Amino acid sequence: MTTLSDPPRESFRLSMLVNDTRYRSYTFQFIALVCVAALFAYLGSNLVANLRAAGLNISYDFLGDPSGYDINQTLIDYTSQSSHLRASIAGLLNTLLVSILACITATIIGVAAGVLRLSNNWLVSKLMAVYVEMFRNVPVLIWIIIIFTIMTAVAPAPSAFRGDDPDASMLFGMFAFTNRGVYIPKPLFEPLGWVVLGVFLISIVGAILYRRYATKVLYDEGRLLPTTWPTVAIVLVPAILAYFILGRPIALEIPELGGFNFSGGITLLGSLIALWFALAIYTGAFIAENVRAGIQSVSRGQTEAAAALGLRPRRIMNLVVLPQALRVIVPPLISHYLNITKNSSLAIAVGYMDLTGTLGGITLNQTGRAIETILLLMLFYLLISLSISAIMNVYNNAVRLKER
Amino acid sequence: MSDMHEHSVGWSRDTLIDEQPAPAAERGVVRWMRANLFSTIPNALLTLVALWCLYQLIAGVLPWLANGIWDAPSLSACREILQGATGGCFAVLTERWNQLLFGFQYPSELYWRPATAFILLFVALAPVLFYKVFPRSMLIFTAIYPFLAYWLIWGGSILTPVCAALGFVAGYLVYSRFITQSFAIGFFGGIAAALVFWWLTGFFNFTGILALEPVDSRNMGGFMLNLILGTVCVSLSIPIGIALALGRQSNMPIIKWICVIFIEFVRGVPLITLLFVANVVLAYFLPPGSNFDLILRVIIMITMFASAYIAEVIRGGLAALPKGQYEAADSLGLDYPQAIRLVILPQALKISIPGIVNVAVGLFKDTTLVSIISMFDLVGMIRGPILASTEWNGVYWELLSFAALLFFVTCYGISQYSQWLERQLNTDRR
Amino acid sequence: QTLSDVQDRGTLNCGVTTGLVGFAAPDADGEWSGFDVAVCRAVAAAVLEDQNAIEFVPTTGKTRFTALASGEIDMLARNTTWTFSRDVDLKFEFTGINYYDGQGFMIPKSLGVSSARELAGATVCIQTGTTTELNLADYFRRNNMDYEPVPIETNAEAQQQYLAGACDVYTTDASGLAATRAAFETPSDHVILPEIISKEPLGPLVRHGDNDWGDVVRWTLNALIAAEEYGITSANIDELKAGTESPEINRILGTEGNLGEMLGLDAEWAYRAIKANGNYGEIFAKNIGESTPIGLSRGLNAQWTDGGLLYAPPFR
Amino acid sequence: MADTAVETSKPAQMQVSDEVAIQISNMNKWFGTFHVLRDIDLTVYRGERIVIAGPSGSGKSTLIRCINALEEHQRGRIEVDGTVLSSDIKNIDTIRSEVGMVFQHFNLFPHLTILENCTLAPIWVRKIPKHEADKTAMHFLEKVKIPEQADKYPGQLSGGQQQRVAIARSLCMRPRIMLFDEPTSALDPEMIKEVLDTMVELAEEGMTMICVTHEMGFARQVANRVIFMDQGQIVEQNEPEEFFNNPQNPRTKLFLSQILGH
Amino acid sequence: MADTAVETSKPAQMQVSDEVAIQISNMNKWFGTFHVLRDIDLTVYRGERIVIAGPSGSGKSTLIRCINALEEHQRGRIEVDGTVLSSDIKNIDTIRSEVGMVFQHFNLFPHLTILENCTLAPIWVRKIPKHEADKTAMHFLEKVKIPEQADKYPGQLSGGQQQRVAIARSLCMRPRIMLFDEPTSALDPEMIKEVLDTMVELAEEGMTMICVTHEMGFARQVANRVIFMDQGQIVEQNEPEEFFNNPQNPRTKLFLSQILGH
Ligand SMILES: Nc1ncnc2c1ncn2[C@@H]1O[C@H](COP(=O)(O)OP(=O)(O)OP(=O)(O)O)[C@@H](O)[C@H]1O
Ligand SMILES: Nc1ncnc2c1ncn2[C@@H]1O[C@H](COP(=O)(O)OP(=O)(O)OP(=O)(O)O)[C@@H](O)[C@H]1O
Ligand SMILES: [Mg+2]
Ligand SMILES: [Mg+2]
Repeated sequence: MTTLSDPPRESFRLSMLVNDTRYRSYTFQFIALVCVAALFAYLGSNLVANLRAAGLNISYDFLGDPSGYDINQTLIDYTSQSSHLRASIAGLLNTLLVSILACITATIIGVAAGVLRLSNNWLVSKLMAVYVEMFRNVPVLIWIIIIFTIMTAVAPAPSAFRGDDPDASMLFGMFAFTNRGVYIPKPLFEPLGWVVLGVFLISIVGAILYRRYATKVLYDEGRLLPTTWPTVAIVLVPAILAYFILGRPIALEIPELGGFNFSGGITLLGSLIALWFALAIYTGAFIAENVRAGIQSVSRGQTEAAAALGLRPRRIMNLVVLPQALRVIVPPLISHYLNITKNSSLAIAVGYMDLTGTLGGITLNQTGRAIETILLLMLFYLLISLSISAIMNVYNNAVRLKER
Repeated sequence: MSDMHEHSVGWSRDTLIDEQPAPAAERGVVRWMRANLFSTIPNALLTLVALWCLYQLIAGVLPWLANGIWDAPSLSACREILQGATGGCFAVLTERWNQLLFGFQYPSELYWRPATAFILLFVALAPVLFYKVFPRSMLIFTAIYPFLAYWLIWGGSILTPVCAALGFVAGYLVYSRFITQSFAIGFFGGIAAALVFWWLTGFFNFTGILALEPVDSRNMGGFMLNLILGTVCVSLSIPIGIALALGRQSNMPIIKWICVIFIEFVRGVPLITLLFVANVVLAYFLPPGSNFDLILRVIIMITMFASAYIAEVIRGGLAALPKGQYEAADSLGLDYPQAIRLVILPQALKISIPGIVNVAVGLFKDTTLVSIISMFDLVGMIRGPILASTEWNGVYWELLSFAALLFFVTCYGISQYSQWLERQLNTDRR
Repeated sequence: QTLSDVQDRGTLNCGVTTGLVGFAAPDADGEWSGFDVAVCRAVAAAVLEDQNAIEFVPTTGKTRFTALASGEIDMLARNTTWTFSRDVDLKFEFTGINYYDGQGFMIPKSLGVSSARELAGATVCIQTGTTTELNLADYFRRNNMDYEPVPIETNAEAQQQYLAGACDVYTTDASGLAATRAAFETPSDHVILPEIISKEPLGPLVRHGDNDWGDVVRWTLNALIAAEEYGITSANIDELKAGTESPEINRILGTEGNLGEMLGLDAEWAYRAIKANGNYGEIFAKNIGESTPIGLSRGLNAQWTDGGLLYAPPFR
Repeated sequence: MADTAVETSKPAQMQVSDEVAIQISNMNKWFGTFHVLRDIDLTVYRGERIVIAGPSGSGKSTLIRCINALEEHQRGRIEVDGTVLSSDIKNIDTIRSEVGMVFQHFNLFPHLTILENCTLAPIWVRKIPKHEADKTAMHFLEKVKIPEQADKYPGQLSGGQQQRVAIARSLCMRPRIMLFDEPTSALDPEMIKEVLDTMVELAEEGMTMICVTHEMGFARQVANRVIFMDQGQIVEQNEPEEFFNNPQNPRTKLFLSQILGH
Repeated sequence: MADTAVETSKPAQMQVSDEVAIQISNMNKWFGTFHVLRDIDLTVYRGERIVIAGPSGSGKSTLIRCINALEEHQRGRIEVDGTVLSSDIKNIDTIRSEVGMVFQHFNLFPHLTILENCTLAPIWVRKIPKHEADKTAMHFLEKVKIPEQADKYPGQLSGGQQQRVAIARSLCMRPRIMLFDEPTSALDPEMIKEVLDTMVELAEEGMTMICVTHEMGFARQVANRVIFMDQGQIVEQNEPEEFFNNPQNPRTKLFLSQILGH
């Protein structure tokens, strides 16, 4: 390459910082960086000045101190002597618990409502439209409070179960719906009980394998094996057999009315239920819209073509419509899951001890370390959100690969 | 036609068959019912279940509504009037109507001011929302509205908002004087001019000149607070959102990453944590001795929150524009600010409007979260002072349904508008 | 320098609770009143010569300390317990005690419980954001009992939960229990158990390191207490102002000595503070005393001369 | 458009038997109160190639959609291959597996490969083992001349190729009757020919076909009867030559002048 | 396609001066590691009309986009009208206002009326008062024969009209050189002629033009040089007659046989 024809290497002039495309982007980035740095420096210096004026410091030492308060529902061992960090983790797990429960329920509600909204039953589809519009357009906080109020003000208090002629009675003698929560029987496993559980889990795997096998048989031999009943049978029969053969090793601990309260069994707190259902129903309305849009995005021609090929409606749904609709439905679905997780922070309105209730609530109150706790709180939520988005990206990429 | 089984023979119809009415089973209520309610057995069952649900709902709600008491001083008085019958105690709404709408601290003799501001809001929004129907000249009022509304709601001398507005005008004049030369000169010159103007007017003392009685922002409450937060934050967040979206699209990595981190951070945390920041942390980051009141800090945080979401919507709009638009602008010699301002943004914003409206609705609903940080918005009023008062302790349903209804009407209205707009834009685009 | 800030501003920013009948609650017109509010008003009257020149800033358990630390409020007159760590670690200054309280339990009569020792297994509603949770956890642990805490953000909601039977017991400061019970439709259906499980000295607090301002608040409170001791009431104060035999009263009311000047105020500061809502006894009686629905007896909060703990240091 | 199809003389082996393939008598259909099909009488013999023409909205699509029960008719009788169409789901299934249909917009399944598109119905409806279904599918894909695209997805093919896949997909069910609803009207001109060629080939093999189309060249070459519909009724039918050269009904004349005019 | 342009003899006033309009020497460009343009040397004199042809992906578009700095080149020198293209923003601006460009997909601004499309750049870049800019714009719109559409929006115009507006829009900046990147390839056949006519007219007025196109009729009629590119290099250049009748390079021959063949 002869250098002759190249533009002469000009010596660097200051004006080139603004005028030369090669440098001007550096100039702007530098300015932006300086601005941001200045902003942070300004905020930081204010912080330092304010803290010094108030004689405070920033320190996370308090996380190791005993928290001193109790939490009514924890998934891990926790007492009032555990550290604040452990309290936060208990809260985090509670956040995850209610989010997962709400995600599952919201999906079920949303899919049902979305499908029903497309049903050719006028009444049902109109009812679902009302449901969707009603829940979408009212703040979730109001729904949480309303459902919590239903829980506390409408359901009977445990004392109503007392006496010879109680005002309320347990469902099947096992389930108690009270305004403190729902009490359900808890399975007690003897050692052999775990075997039964194992058998049950294996049967589920077996059922899945069976369905795979059925498809394979269809593909290989052209025989269509029945699937519905065999699946039910495979899942249930071995477990039931094992249960009786091993001498009924699983007992149920049925909740009983004790001094003040039901004891035994599993307790689902009223606040958990309220938050769970409010989030599920509220988000379900949004999901319903997505499901509807997804199914509608599969053109009528697809269904007709499949019908013209002789496929039955259920198969059309499974083989043609759903695979296509899912691609449209899943990405917004996941962002709704994200919203559920974020909205679960409203637990504070009903006293459910999630992350915001423990770390951002009582710990903050007790230690007065506002900056530290809130930073940590945001960090936790950010972590959850980022992991969910990461999953979303993986899924999107997987689907996109299949498409082309 | 069975006579034509010799199919090589041509055949032609002489007289056309007239349209005939559909068979009875195909017409009227019966057919409609059969097709829409009872087409199959499961469908019929579904209908019955739906009818049953509907009946239960109506049977539950109707007497409550119909027997409602609209005039009583307290819950116990209500119960006395009802004598054990089902019925709502809507008296709480009539009794505390003003508190629900304006909060309990806004001076009652001044209610007309926010009310006027509220009505004028529609006048101001009309030319924006229905830009085809209303003359463009009405946009002048839209531009004046924020200052007018500020004056009406917060009171004080009219010169304060007038000066603020004049500052903008000064800035704009400088901007439009220099914009043809260079965007940077125009933009920063405009800002500088406005700042200088405000700084100068800061030396005057306006108290008492054409003044309305001032009201502190601490005293805002009720549904008014939701509306103020909603409108203010959404309008402030649009320009910020645009800047963030442009930044995120930029090919300068540092600027891009600054925007990405900001957007993803804000979108990754719940609004409530940002409100906590406003409530308990932000004060530490402000210069010592400065005194931002809570409403202002909340506005800052909600605006940040909304702008991240709006930035994502606008980014979608920008991405939807074909690259050719940028290239055409470039090849005509427009520089970057000009291309963005004259070519790209007008189109991108138009595409983004429905998305922005959706964000706005979501945000408006989220303004109720301020009740958690002890601000007395509509929900805060209900949860706090009203339910805590001796007279109305226990009237949940009436109050909560009222709040739900109020939000429903507003949000449903806005989202219907957005859908209408979306259809409008779709047909526009041919 | 807070003093001069307040004087320049012309209003006092006083942090109060978001609503606890008798202590601080807005009435239907948005006018704040209550026992804590009266302290704010006394300070405002002393400093600004106008007991209404106050901005009341409602705070929750979570926000109160930040609000004070960041200067959003000048003083916090909210049922805040004086504890070591709050005083030392969080860098606040408690300027005295206006109410000697202790945590107690309230329970429906129908449950037939007469002692807190019988509460094993109970569901307990707590208003979060105070020392209540810690006391409760300690108490039950000490007595080896189980319980289920139901944390609730505001008093109004706690009340709602308790009344609906979602919890068996409601616990908070005894004064708060009384105030809450007073708001019930049939207060007599509920009993406050005799056990008091903690010491809860409540008092106004200010920021650390601003001793001038701290002195103003402290001595305003002391003036109210002393006024009761010396029999200065809002009724006779104008009379006494004309001059009395008692040098102490004269010094308080500014007719003698220059106490006001030492505080950086004028001579009539205490006169105005007392005039605003009366002396401590009057304030107590008007807001939470036995004649009010809340019906608290003086108990520990009686003057030392009456066997209580109130004891104002001498004004000299 | 009219001359894109290959203009050769009619293939020799196109013979019409006396066996009835489809018999429609006195069929009426309403959409709500709108009378779309009025007193349709039509007998199609095995091996016949029928072209249906007519102005837009005249009910052509509705008619052929009634034949494989994609639309319900309200009055009259449709008999396909000896099976009377009733609301019995078994009958509908029988008929649908006898009758293939090709749509204007291809309606391929975008989430399946070409091969999977072709084998889906044979496997799930006819219960043919996959490897056999694959073989059949490849056979028909070869017939429509795109065996090499078997593993691509529909979105990667041109319109003409997609339509040919759609034809192959129908053929994989080995139908005795094929219905075409304007199979070329969504295609670019270059692609029309390749699709028509495929259809001509099919006709030459003696497939019974009913085809809604405005490709008059195709009609001339392949059809042994052209049916003209207007306002939901069959207005005229005739052999193609007669139909084009000597239309009887004024409406037919008008229509032909429009369609051949440009 | 090749014969849509008007086939008349070359206009008399098409003269080429000796002044150099564009000088490209030894220019190279990479996209990442892909070497798109290799050692391009090209001198265009004032008044010349150059047609660039070549297979898809040969770098034709990239070449002319380099000329007005829509793409950056990495090595070599481009001089337009005496200004050397460097990364200095002033130079780029000068060159862009000297050089007009017309794209394949018109790229009109859909939110502005035709008139506003044409006046936007003059007002904001050239700082011409609006009324004057309007006048100029109407002048050029008349020239491309659509003054009556001035107040419509681009979406309301046909493709050919839109492309003519795009030409007018470029002309309003009074460029001394015009670049065309396949201006007719997105148009329906009927509309190609109207656009080519406009371009011919422009050529007749002596505008320096570089035009990427496959319209060989146009090339024959208007161009005084045809350049053939392949694989990022200029493979052959010649006068149109020579180029078409007597191509030297085997690749050119292949290309011409393909493009003229159908
Ligand atoms: N699902 C439906 N509901 C109501 N009316 C319908 C429906 N489908 C078709 N129609 C009406 O029935 C009439 C006949 O429709 P059809 O599609 O059979 O016409 P066509 O002859 O195929 O027209 P084209 O050439 O446009 O396809 C039209 O007027 C149409 O509007
Ligand atoms: N922005 C880009 N980034 C990477 N590669 C590019 C880019 N633009 C074009 N290319 C590649 O550079 C080569 C030349 O592209 P160019 O558009 O100049 O070809 P062309 O001759 O104009 O072809 P066509 O006739 O299809 O327009 C092509 O292989 C193309 O894939
Ligand atoms: Mg049709
Ligand atoms: Mg190109």
